[in-house]
Amino acid sequence: MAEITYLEAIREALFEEMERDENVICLGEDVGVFGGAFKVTEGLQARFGGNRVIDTPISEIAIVGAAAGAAHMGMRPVAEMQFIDFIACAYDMLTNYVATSRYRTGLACPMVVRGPSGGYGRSGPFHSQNAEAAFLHTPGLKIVCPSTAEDAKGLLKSAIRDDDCVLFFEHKYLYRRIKGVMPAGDHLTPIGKARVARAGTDLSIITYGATVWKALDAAEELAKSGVAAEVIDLRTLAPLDDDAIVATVRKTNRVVIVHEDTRTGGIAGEITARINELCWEWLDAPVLRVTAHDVPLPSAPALEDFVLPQTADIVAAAQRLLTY
Amino acid sequence: MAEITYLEAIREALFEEMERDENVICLGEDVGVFGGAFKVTEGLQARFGGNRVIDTPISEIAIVGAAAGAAHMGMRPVAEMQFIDFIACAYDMLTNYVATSRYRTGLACPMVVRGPSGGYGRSGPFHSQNAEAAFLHTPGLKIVCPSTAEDAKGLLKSAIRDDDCVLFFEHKYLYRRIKGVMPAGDHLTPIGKARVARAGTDLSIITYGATVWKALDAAEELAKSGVAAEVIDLRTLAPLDDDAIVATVRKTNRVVIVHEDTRTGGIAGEITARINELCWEWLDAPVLRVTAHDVPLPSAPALEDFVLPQTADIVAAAQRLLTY
Amino acid sequence: MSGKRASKLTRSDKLELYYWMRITRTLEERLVNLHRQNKLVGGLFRSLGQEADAVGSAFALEENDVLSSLTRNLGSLLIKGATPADVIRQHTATADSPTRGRDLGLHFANLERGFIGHISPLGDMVAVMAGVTLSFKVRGEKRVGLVYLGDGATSTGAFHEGINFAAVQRCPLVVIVESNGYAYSTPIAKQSAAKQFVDKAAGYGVAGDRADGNDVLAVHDATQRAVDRARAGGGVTLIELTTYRRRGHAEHDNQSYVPEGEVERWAAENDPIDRFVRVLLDREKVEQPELDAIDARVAAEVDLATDQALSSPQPAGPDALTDVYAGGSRVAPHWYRAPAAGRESERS
Amino acid sequence: MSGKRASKLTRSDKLELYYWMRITRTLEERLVNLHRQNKLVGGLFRSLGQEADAVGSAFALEENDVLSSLTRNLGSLLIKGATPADVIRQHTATADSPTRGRDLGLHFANLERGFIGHISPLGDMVAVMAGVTLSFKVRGEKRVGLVYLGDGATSTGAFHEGINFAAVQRCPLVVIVESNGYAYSTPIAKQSAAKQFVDKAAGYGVAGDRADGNDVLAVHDATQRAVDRARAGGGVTLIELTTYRRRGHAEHDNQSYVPEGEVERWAAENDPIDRFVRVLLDREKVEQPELDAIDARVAAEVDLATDQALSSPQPAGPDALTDVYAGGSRVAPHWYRAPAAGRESERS
Ligand SMILES: Cc1ncc(C[n+]2csc(CCOP(=O)(O)OP(=O)(O)O)c2C)c(N)n1
Ligand SMILES: Cc1ncc(C[n+]2csc(CCOP(=O)(O)OP(=O)(O)O)c2C)c(N)n1
Ligand SMILES: [Mg+2]
Ligand SMILES: [Mg+2]
Repeated sequence: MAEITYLEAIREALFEEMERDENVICLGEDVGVFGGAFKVTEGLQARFGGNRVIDTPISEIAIVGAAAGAAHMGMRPVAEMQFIDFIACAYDMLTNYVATSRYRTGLACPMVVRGPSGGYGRSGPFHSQNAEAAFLHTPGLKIVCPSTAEDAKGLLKSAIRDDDCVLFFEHKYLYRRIKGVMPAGDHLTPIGKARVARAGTDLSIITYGATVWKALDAAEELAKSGVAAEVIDLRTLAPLDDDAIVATVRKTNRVVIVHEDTRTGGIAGEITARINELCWEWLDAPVLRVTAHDVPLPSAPALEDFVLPQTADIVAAAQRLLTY
Repeated sequence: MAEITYLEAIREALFEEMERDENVICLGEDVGVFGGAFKVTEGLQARFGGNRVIDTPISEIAIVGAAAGAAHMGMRPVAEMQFIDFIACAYDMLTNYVATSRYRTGLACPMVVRGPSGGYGRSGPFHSQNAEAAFLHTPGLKIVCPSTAEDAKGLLKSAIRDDDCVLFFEHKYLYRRIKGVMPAGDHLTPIGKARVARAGTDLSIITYGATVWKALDAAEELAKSGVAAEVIDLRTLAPLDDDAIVATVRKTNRVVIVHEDTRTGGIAGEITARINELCWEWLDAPVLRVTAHDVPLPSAPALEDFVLPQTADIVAAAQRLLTY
Repeated sequence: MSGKRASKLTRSDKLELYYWMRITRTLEERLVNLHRQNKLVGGLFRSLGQEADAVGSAFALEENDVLSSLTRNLGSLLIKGATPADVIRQHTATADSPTRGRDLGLHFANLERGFIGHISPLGDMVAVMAGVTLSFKVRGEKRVGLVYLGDGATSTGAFHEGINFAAVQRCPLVVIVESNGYAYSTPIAKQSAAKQFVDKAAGYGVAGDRADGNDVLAVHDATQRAVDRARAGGGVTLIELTTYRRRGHAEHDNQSYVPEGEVERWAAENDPIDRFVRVLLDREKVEQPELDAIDARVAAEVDLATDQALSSPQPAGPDALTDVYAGGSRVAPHWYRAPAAGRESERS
Repeated sequence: MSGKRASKLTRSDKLELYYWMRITRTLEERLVNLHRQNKLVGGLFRSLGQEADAVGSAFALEENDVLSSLTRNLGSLLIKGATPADVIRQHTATADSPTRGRDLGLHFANLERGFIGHISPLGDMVAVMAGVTLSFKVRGEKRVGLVYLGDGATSTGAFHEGINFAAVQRCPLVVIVESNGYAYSTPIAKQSAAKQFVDKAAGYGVAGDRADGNDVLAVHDATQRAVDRARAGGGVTLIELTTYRRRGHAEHDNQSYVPEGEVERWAAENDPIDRFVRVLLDREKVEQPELDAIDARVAAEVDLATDQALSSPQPAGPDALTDVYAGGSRVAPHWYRAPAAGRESERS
């Protein structure tokens, strides 16, 4: 089997799901003829027609709202945000309408909102965001952040079949940098299950998205000095896989949580609290965080590199954990 | 000096600041002739005219955006959200424009966005929200949540004079239930400083907003069995008062964080992480959380009471802390 | 429940229209009584004086069309099959209310019957209904959607994005703007500088129409044309219905901001039920006893509904924890609420 | 920098207009070169073929008026006093760029000079400019605001709420819709069903105007009328300028979605500079050497700016930590970046 990129894996998932179920439709800005700003949806409209692959006006409220309405009627809409940053415009629709619809009225919103996320690309404050912290807090939404090509495909297919709204945050730095061989057949990765990206015994690095790769680099680095770091790729942020978190804490008793997003109010805080509640006695050191600094993400390479977490930061945090 | 309510204290702050500085203007839906849905701005338009107390269309994006534009020009706008829940509509404007403006371009946004927040009022999923977790994550915004009438006044006056955007979350359950005697003169409460609402030595209850009162009730209850609980009223959530948090942890070595808002991704996680990082060795027990359950807030009294944190929950958490 | 949906209304259709307006008003009056008796949870929002608007428009829909109502469209929900008992249960937040006590008032939905109640953030339902009707178009179904919004709600970004999306996609959607003088306390002139709301139609490239919202037949007529257009593939119509909100925003609002005599004038001169009764008696040769019989039927139905609803149980606290997600999901209660559950944390 | 702002343009005003269009184009061409040499950070967005739109409109403003530019309004920023060196620095993210390397391209502001660059989320600046011009109104200042947006951006809720707010408040604001055929790859017909964007004016109750965006004098004329109206207390004007985006959305975009020959036709028949040169030569009796002299001056200025900008330093990493808040605030670097800082946590 040939390797395909993370981006191609996402496209493959869309093709397969649209093929499988005629209720699946794609909508968003420039997703049709153009195939999307990153060409994720390339070829989709040619294959499935303009009725199922819909170029929309620049209207994130309407894109998300219309996806919800179509979902009520039994469709399975996949809405693209051209950059995930613009999901901010649909914040009300997602948190107030989509997230509460089933709970309040029994109307389901089986839909996916997906889009290119994340930094390390010199794209500045409006084209580099990580949107997960903004929605982690909202009961009723699911959040998925794949880090591998295999998971990008398997999780997107699961997200499309999920009976609730799944926010699917693709990391655009990985689009063409990461490759994988797709498992044969109808490849579904379950939502809500973390993955041990590298097994280890001395400490745990819990992360997701692009920083999984930095964590693996750090683990490699640490291995040189005989430290066996375990890397947990959360894959799903809502619902969080508490079992996987507890298992790794019990195994290593030392944890650093890494995320690309800014620190305060980020997801690392939530994980720290859960570790406190679920397995505090197993800790031999405080839970540390390696994250972006609390500033809007600047564009200049030196600034971006300084603000975002880097491999050396993870190594430094790991080394400190080992001093306890 | 006569006692005035929390609501009257807010109104007094608006009057005094508008009197003091002609750059202060108020804008929002029905804030003028009507005096606002809760009558917070009652009398303001009669006193300062329609030019400075502006009834707007139902347009939260425009209300916040216009406040930012006016703030650039040296005005001090105070924008009201009729219910804080509708701040969701302005999420993009606040996080992408207002929060980044100074950092990116040097343009300041000295403005306040205020409004009635919170539950315990049987007002259901769209009129009971707590918006703090949605913005805690955004560098560039400040967040204030007063729990007393004195602080409501003193913090609002400080917020209006602050050179950055302050989100001022009033708890509407307290509007007419809480009273206080205003300190004489130009009463300013500093932003960024927590308050010891009750001193104690056995454990710390860290909270803010309406649950400060539940925490005080719980402390009273605990006192009956000889337990001295300290209650910390954070008052400001961004920036968090790390010094006050560390001080109470060092004093009591046991912490329960209480907030009315839903748990996952809430502010208690952030505080737990900070405690881990700043004073983990001082903990004799895991940091516990008492919060709402992770569901949209339902309207029926029995449902709302079950979902939201109650005094007995805080007592239970405190008692558990003491078993460590 | 509702009658046939012909363009030409028969005499019996018209009596049905009378029935729907009457039951709307009587049911709301009952809710006012219950409100005064402190039996309701939350505020009470009336459509007094606007009954023709919701009733005339919803009556133009077929059984499998879908509408999304707003605060003052009780009549449209009743036509679509919401029962008076359900409406009272929604206002008393009972365990067997359509939202099981989770949401209030007209915030409820029943897709089998073809209605989706609104949520509070105004304008959002226009975008949602763009999606509902997009699904009709994508699937080639000959169904139509109808969404209501107030004059005030036209100021929201969600309205704008929703109608524009539907316009471009030529979704079979009818958008009704109920111009009733006020948005809470804010008069129309502070909401919009447009001469009339129908002037927005050209800006979206959709058909526009305007009708007297207190003339149930005119409302029906305008809506029927728009529904026919939508069903024939002609896309969106924006209809402005002019009417007047005779009560405050909700019952607590004393309308201090309303010029003296304005409410009384509308009540005296332009009540939609009074006007329609005159039409029925004068033009349709309906006899007063026929109307009296309908009134009696309505009263009996509302009495029965009240009895049913008031004997409904309240929900139990832990009921709040289910169905945030699909598949019968249930949030675990916090440990301090489930004392038997034991420690979450285990000591090593 | 800019000349006098009379309704009646003099010959020297017109030569100035030529200068602004020429320097816009030449500066962008320089940026293209730098882009090809991989010297830019981020994408490059051209206004090729649209120079008249930004230049003609901004030229109608007074010194203390304020404008908010968009992606394709480089010319308006230059007129308002942004220097070519600053523009190149913004594209190379240098430490001394107006945003100190924090934001890119035309995302920068200078209130003393009267401009506020846009942010990416489209439409937001309409609401912000409603507030800027609200301050003019509240303070009784006779200043005017101008905000640009693309055809695509008219679909955003922020545009709608912003212009409606300004319309109701009668803010002195001119809103220019640049209808240039596409929003990224999306043609106008998929963005809006309106026959023309100016049809939106009536829906907001504001004055509407429409002009040939590639005729710099027509653009100036229409804007001048709107600016005069705003200054006189007449409120908002929505101006639709028709033009054409001759390059892709950004330089990476190969315009595969554009019908063959369309770009070439616009370039050959409707280049705003070519057209204006003919006007100058034919009607204004300008001599070619005068234009050549301007071109030479522009070339020299752009060369100088390039030299200045390319010798600018890059920012240092920790510079990223300042000024999130007022008062010279500085975020503390994470401990693993400040090894000297010692442990945050102390053992008990
Ligand atoms: C986005 C948003 N902002 C504010 C509110 C608060 N609010 C509820 S109803 C209302 C007035 C609505 O007026 P209109 O749309 O004219 O409807 P009417 O009540 O007159 O039928 C307001 C401001 C809201 N529900 N949603
Ligand atoms: C709210 C929002 N959604 C999506 C985008 C991504 N985006 C950037 S430019 C653009 C097209 C803009 O088209 P138009 O407004 O016509 O301006 P033009 O580029 O043609 O000048 C899009 C979709 C954005 N910037 N903001
Ligand atoms: Mg109204
Ligand atoms: Mg365009």
